Amino acid sequence: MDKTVPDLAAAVAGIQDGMTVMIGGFGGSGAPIELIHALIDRFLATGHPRDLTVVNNNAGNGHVGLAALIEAGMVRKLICSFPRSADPVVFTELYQAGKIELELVPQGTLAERIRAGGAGIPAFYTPTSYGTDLAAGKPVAEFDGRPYVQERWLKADVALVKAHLGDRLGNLTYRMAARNFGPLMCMAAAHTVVQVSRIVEPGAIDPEAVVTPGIFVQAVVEVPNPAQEEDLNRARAVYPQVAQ
Amino acid sequence: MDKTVPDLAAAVAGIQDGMTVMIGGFGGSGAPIELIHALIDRFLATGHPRDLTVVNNNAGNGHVGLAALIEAGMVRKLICSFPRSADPVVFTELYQAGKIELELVPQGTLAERIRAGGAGIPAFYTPTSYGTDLAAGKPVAEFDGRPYVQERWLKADVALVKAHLGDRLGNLTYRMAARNFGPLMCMAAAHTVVQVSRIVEPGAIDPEAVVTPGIFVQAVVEVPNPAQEEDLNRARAVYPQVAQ
Amino acid sequence: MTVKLTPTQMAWRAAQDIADGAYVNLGIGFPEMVARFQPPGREAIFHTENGILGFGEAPAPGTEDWDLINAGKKAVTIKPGTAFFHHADSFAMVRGGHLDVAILGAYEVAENGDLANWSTGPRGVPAVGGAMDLVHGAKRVAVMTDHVTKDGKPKLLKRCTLPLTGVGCVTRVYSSLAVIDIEGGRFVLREKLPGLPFDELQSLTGAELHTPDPVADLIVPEL
Amino acid sequence: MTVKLTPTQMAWRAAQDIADGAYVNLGIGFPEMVARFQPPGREAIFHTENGILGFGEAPAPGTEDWDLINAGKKAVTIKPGTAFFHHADSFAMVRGGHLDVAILGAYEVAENGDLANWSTGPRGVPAVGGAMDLVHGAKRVAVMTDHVTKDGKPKLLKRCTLPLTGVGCVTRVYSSLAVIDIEGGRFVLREKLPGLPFDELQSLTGAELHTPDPVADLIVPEL
Repeated sequence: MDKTVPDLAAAVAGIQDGMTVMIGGFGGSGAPIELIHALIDRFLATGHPRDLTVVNNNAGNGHVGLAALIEAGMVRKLICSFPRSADPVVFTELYQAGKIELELVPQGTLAERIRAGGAGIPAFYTPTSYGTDLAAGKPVAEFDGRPYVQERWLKADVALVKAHLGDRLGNLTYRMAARNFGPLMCMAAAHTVVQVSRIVEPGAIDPEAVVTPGIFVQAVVEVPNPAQEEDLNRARAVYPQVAQ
Repeated sequence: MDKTVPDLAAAVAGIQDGMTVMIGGFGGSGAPIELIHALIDRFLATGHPRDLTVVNNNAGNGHVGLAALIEAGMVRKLICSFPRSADPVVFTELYQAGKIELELVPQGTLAERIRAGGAGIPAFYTPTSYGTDLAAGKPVAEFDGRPYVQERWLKADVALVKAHLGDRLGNLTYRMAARNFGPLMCMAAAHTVVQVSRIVEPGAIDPEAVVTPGIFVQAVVEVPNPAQEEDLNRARAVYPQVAQ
Repeated sequence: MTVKLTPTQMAWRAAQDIADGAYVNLGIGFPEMVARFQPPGREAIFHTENGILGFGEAPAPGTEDWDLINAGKKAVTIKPGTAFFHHADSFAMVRGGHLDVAILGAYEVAENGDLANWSTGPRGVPAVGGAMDLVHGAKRVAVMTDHVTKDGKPKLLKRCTLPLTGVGCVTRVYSSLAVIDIEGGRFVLREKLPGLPFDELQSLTGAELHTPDPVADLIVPEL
Repeated sequence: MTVKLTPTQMAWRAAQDIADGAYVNLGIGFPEMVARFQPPGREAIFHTENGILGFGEAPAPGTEDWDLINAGKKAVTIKPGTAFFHHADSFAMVRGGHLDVAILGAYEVAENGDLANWSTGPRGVPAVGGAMDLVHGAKRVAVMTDHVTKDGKPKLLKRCTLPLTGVGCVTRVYSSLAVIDIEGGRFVLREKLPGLPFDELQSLTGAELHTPDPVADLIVPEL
């Protein structure tokens, strides 16, 4: 069994128009910049994929990564908890012009909905958002005298995730807080593509320290020295072109 | 902050009559034998605690650990998935005599109910047990045309868990498949007591490799070279007395 | 002629249907033997409910580590690429549809795919383990069972009489006499022991066996 | 006399109520400063939504690691005993009731404990983050806020006018003028700036301030 793929273009080749794509990361930490840029490259060359529904905690920052994906016009709808950032101009302008749809989800509910998607739980109850606009239209039930909101699972066709080490079986580790949504999205997508800083031999990752077991991963591509969104934005980078 | 306690007797001192006690382990792996025996010692000395509701995957094996707890007459009700083992005679006899209550729960549902208890999710839906006797009386709902059973969270007053390394903040690692229900039970109990093979300094456990973060743990006691239930049973051990 | 397959031979036959790279859960008891018969060149990855993916064979007697066991509480070993995880993650794999195949034992299987394998009724101590999770989680649920009970009564039935493990979940039965698919609420006979007359097989089966396609010989090695 | 507390001073005051060993989540922005003012001899453990427990102070400029940030996307450091985990585990801590204290910012707080802090209405881009999870998860939810808006209008009201973050969730407000508990659907004044007349404070507050107990002076250091 070998889940490694030779390059980024091959890694994102299967993503089609209209798909739901989970993209890992919290702000810049864990953002799979290289996978996203490979997807933009494909769109610029072929006009596809488009009309994507993207699931991410945020809405991108500056003009690289997720912000660049949105700026390229590939995203129809965003499901996220916090579409603000230091420089969210790309999303904000499209949103205010009515050109992109937003489903706002409380962060813990977002995480739990994704886990539920991966764990085969079609719905669960949470006190989060009870009595607020974000619970509008959702079933409410009482348990032990307290009201809860019913939330549905969230699944995706594809997940794009950044990890640290990976082996050909798909076992993964992450780096510090870059872990965030990665392990959950790996579980919830039909096809999970992971960029890792280094591909190692099976067994090189301590079985006790595997964070994502390989069963949740379909493709692994090596990207040594991956870019940090924060560094790119401090350098005022723009994708597909990098400013002087 | 220092969650270490000096000895096993102190570790189990707070457990009271009628409490719900989660006990980690799958069969013998991860069974906190020394904590259980300390609880039996307290019962033999004081007559308390009794009428316990115990949550464990199994029902004990032989005459040590959980089986000994049951044999001592301390357990009113058992919530488990698989009350069979190589030598389940203690539970079987009491059950068939109507002297102990059994709530049988599918193993995945048991794990998820415990996690739900720890994660603040009062109820969730699963296809598991749909159309079977174990779904009797439970609400059923359809999602996307498929029927699911509603299951409730499971919480406990106390959890008794066996881990491998622990620090004074309560951060834990486990040893191989002895992990099983431990991390979940730590989350779901109001007061989690953990026996570890070794107490280490904070920072000695790699932050990436912490399995249970300290927030889920209230007390840590060191038990070097803990007994394995399987070894005890092969030696035909009986607690509180050990046969020749 | 083989009168009936041994459990080892049933396990061999079931192993032939497991693809390279498949994620597989093998039920406690006879199904565990399936792991021994992976065809050359194929490497399935075995999952056990108690939190191991990619474990290896049994250790030599005397070298067991009792923290390293499978769902049947038997000692196993690790291999390069093994991963440990807790029970909720383990059943996320099961219930989230990530396993390709689960192979379970059975008391009864019905032509509608219902399975009974956890309770023999009100007497005795019931024990369900992970069976109810596996039957609604794995992409393919197969059963490995003697074709008849010890008393010679059919275990493949029109409807189960014992408490159900799952509804409409089984798609293939590896029995001691035949390989039978469950399709559209019917038993479809795919393979039977060579020399076993169809009528005899039908008489040992509690529901109609359909043969829309040619029936192959069920041939297994001496094991 | 201090005319009003600075955010730093409010953070100092809030920090005085955090017990040794408490697990604490600090909201993005001004509440983050609370971590700087732990009283001597106390050590709280700070949680951030994005998967760190027990993180340390900001690193020296230029030494940031952008994989090691807090929920406000600011660089932090690790300390002995830090743990990393994924977002579902992180919110299990929040929603499962494991945090002792959450301190959040506010647009509006009502005397019934309702909080509005995520949306200023239909214009603008709404962003909720983890606020709705924290208000129904932490054992104690406190708010740190200027007593009035930039226009001088009360932020402590009979009922919130902006979209709610949570219902009946706030139990204490650290404002720039006072410390106010929410008890039984009423604002109970506990401390106010020395020299600030009660009537003036009441006139800057959108609901009645109750004083069942003596009101203490709100005294903070120059910071």
